[in-house]
Amino acid sequence: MTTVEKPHYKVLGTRPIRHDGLDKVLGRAVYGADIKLAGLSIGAVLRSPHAHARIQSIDASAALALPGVYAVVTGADMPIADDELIDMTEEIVNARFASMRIIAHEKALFKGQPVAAVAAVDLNTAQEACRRIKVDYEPLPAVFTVEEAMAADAPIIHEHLVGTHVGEKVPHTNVAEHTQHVLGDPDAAMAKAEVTVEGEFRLARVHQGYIEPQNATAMWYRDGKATVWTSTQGSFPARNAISSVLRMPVSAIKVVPLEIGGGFGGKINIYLEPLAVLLSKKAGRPVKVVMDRRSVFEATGPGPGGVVRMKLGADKAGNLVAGTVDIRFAAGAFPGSSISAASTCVFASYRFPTARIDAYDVVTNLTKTAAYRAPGSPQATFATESLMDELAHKLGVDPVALRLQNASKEGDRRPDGIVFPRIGNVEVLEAVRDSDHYRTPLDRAGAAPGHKRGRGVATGYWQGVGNKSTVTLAVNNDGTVALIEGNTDIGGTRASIAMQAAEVLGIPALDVHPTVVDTDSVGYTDLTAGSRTTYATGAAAVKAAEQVVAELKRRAAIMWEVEATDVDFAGGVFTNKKAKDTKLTFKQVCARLDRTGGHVATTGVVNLRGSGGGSFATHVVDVDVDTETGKVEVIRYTAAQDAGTAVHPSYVEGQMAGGAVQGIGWALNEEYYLGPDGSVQNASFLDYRMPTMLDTPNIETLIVEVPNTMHPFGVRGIGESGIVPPQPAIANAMRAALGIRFPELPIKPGRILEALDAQGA
Amino acid sequence: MARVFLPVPLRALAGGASTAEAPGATLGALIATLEERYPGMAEALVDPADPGRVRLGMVAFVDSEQADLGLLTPIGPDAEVHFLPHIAGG
Amino acid sequence: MHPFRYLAAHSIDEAVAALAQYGSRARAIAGGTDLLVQLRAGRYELDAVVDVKHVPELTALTWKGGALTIGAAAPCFAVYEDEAIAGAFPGIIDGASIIGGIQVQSRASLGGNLCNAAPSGDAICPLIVHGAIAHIAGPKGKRTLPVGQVPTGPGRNALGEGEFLVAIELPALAKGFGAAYQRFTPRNEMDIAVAGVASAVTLDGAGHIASASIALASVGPTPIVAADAAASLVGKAPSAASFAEAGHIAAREARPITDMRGTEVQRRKLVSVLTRRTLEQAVARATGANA
Amino acid sequence: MSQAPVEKVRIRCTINGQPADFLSAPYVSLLEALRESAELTGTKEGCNDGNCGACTVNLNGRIVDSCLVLAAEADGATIETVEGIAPPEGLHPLQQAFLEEAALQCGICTPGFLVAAKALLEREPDADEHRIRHWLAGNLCRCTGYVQIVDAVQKAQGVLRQG
Repeated sequence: MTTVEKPHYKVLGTRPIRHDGLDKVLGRAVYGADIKLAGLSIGAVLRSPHAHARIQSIDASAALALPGVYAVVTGADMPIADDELIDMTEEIVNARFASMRIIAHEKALFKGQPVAAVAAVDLNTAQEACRRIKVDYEPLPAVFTVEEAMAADAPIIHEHLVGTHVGEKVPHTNVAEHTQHVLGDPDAAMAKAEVTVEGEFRLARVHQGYIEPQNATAMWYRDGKATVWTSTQGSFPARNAISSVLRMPVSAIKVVPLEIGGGFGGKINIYLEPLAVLLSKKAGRPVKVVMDRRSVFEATGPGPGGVVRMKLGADKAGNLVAGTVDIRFAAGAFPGSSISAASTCVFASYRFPTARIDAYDVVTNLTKTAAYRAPGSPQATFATESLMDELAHKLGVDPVALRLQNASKEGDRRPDGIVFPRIGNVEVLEAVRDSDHYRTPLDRAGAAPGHKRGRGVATGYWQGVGNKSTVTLAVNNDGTVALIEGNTDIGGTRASIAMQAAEVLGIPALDVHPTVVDTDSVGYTDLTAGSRTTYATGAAAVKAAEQVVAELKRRAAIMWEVEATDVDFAGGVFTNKKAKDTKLTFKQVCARLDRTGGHVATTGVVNLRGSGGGSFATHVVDVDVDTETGKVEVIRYTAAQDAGTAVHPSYVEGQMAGGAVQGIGWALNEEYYLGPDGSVQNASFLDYRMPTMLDTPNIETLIVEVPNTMHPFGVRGIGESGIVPPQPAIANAMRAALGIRFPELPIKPGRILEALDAQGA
Repeated sequence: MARVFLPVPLRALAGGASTAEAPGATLGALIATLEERYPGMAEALVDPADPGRVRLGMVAFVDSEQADLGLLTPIGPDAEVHFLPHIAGG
Repeated sequence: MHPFRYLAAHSIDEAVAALAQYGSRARAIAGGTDLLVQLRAGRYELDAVVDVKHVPELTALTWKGGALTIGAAAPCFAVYEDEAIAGAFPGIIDGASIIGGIQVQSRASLGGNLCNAAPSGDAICPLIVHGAIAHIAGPKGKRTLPVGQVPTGPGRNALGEGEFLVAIELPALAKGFGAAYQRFTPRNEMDIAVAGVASAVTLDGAGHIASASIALASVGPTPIVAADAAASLVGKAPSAASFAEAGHIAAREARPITDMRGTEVQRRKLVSVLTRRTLEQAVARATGANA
Repeated sequence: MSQAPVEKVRIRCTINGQPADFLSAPYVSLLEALRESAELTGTKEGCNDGNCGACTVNLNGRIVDSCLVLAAEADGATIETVEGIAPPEGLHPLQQAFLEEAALQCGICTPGFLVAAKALLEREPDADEHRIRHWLAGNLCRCTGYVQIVDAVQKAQGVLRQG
């Protein structure tokens, strides 16, 4: 662990057992699909078989006639919402498009789009009822790629969509948005550059691949209120979205977040929740809907694919002088791919004196994309890091040295204008440079006959966000503390948040008891996403804990008959400044709460104005390629990342390794393989080919700690950066092994064989 | 005076300038100054139907931190102000 | 899913009777690892499934001299964990041990893999090059068929209405016989062959190839017997050159398509490489070398 | 559906050492029956087609994907699910090691991994890392990158060896 001078912590940096662990290893934790309610009925969804079709009519009479069917809903039950922007805090969602995505109205816009939903006595009856619904479609021409959608004669997906193209309003287009950032005069600088590298990079859409399918259970009450149980990354943003599309006040909706089986950005948006509410309203009983795996692939929000064209210019000494990039993402059926985050991250790792970033958000007849771990950054950074590698080859310099030479640091201006606060980019690169892995030469000669080996390096960035969180602490008279929070725990955040409160209170981590509660039971809390939970909700916990300390100082003062200002507190011990050897432990003060004024409960509310600079990650990978089959084995892998202050190092390492393995899958095999009709041909875990345990190496992790100036303990959000470097690092390793640049993801075996053929020819 | 970094779509309103120096103790006052100088700027930055903050889908940064008080966000004398598109997160 | 009944048969006669009752609306279920997935996906409807795992012949592993009869519903693990089978028929184990993961291997059977008739079925090509015989029972009695004739198209087999596979008979091995199966998958487990090749050779006393058999998986609508490739080896001494030549011929005999799992070009290349590699392994096994 | 409605069948089996007796439609999977009829929701559905291992249970001594087994087939069977792994007091060493090694993040795959890993360590107490990775390749985890899961299985292996 690389540490930049850091205070001594008692709890932070230790590895306690997570508070929710016991339930999870005993099979007792209640995930979305596990909820049981009296009189529960089961829902199923009828989905469009067409990628683009006008819906002429829907006849559900045969479905309703089936015994055991309670209700059918169609688009008619959920009118298209008004053009209202829903603040999902990290993401802005247009309610009109959200309502169209949740159920088709006059047109089906992607294969798998819900057309009707049924509630019935059991799943099989609900599915049978779906089959009996007659829908009359008029198929329409469809577009699936950026090129098809931007062609002059392309069919227009949304007749009423007005695109915003660098400020201009443009009707009759599939380009929902074209944004641009310009720093300095990149054209002039590029013309003067002594060395340039450029390329066109192509990316397939990819899925988050969470193991738990989307689900929603709803109960409609006759007073116009509804409760929704779901596994979501944000119960409050989900409530906002349900409220907008169903035109219900937020206060009429209670979202109860259940345990969530993975998300990676894919469980921010709502899919089934409004359908479950409407079904419950019609059926007069609670309804549970669980998505099947095929629908998860076809109809939830994968990460966008697209095309990235980039050119980098440098002087002979290797200093970058200009960068230009054109990013085009296929958003799917509604606007809103992650082009803005891609624009933020694409050049963030380096000091660019001049730059231009163009980004296009293009609608296509596929399911609408969504956030996927550092959304947009991996796609855009694949180009940057591939070209940095080419630049290193051209200049004949070490790829880490070239990155260090150009690395962005505190005070540097990103191409979007923002100035970096203290960041750990340099320290992370240095950690890799000095790592055992990087210092140990690759054993090329050890490759089997017909195999070739190579090593690659890449850096990635994710900015993260701050935003709103609330934590309530209730002090028990046995010296433990209940912690109430609103962030679903997707990977150990009950522990990482509780640990920060424990650090302030000077008590063991396990003496803080965290509970995740529903939207009626805690103040507004933003998503478990954006690398914000440990950072922002942790900051709220710190704030609440500081209030507890202040109040307990007052209580100790009462016990000592001194002023509160006469009481010191450190490491869980109160000291009477007037009598230095007079001390009380946290437990002792808590034991006397009822005799010093009663119980103590506090609430910490934060709205953080940023992430504090975000987190950088650099990965090194060694690959072994069987040149006869195109099979790639990752034989050694090291991931370094800035965690600011690692709260629970095991979960930091887990995020790093998890991101690396997701990235390895993305690099080598994962993709949406589309049929000519826009169907996802590999919509199963069998053919989507996520890495198994046997496909991945041990991931060596190097935690770097450059404290975040915006957090009381210096914590940075670390959930996302780790998925950015793997794809270019592997492409760079392939370049080193084979002498071939792979500009398209995934670098799958067939593609490798073709490239080797072309090289031999 | 605060230094305002104009996003590319708004530069046309400012005769192509990428930055502008403008006084204003709050973000709202600053935008009002910009409007006087470059008519159209206010409507580009603030939705008249949703006053009090910059348009949804856009974020104002003051000294590289998000403005959390909307148009009432204080602006220091040497502040840097940016208007950027909203980040979609994971 | 269309509701269906579950009937457990305890003898061949019971199974025949149960299947006859529902005609084309019933199927035998062994491990169910393909059948249940296909029913859920709505590929076809059934009114009944007949569980044949309780029929003694269907799970028995029976030796007769050097010949081995494997009950059609015997799960993969029972085959590959049997030391006698592993010692005698390593080429069969090559296929049986890579179908799905451990969980699937607890249920899936060689017989089921054969009847499912996926072009990619990992058990099928090894059975073909071993000259295995399918034993079938049905309303008209029992019959046999060379295993290579069981798959008739993707997901289609030669079983008639009311028929089911009872067992697969592996003939006794000739002296000097060796066989191997290898497939290519992007992942190391839990994957479907992009291409697979089973090769078998019989060496004569002089170490020359007296006979050979090569079968190709995932490169046509059914497993393909690469007869020309096999013929090219006969009478030759095993050599890198003869194996490479056989590989090139096999690649020409393949009839691959491009789909989500791989491309036509890639598959032909893989057939060539895997033919060579499996021949090397088969010869090593034939000569008792450690492979 | 030209025929009479398909009736439920009675299933008597042993689940986690306790006798169980319930009715189930014959086309329902063991996974669905465990979750809906036996009220054991620790076993998870990830894909319902045998490709993720989240629904792994031990059926008559072998691990299976319970989504690929009919409930009707379990009549007379002995079944162990994640709820049956722990001894009456405390935790199984694998459960303890998963907690200590942070081998779970979201936790949805954890029940399947625990059931599968327990079966391995009972059969092959000395399984090496490659064998562990091979045995558990039928269980997908999307969060951890698997490193800490391997660490946890090896840690539990050490504890079990010491008896």
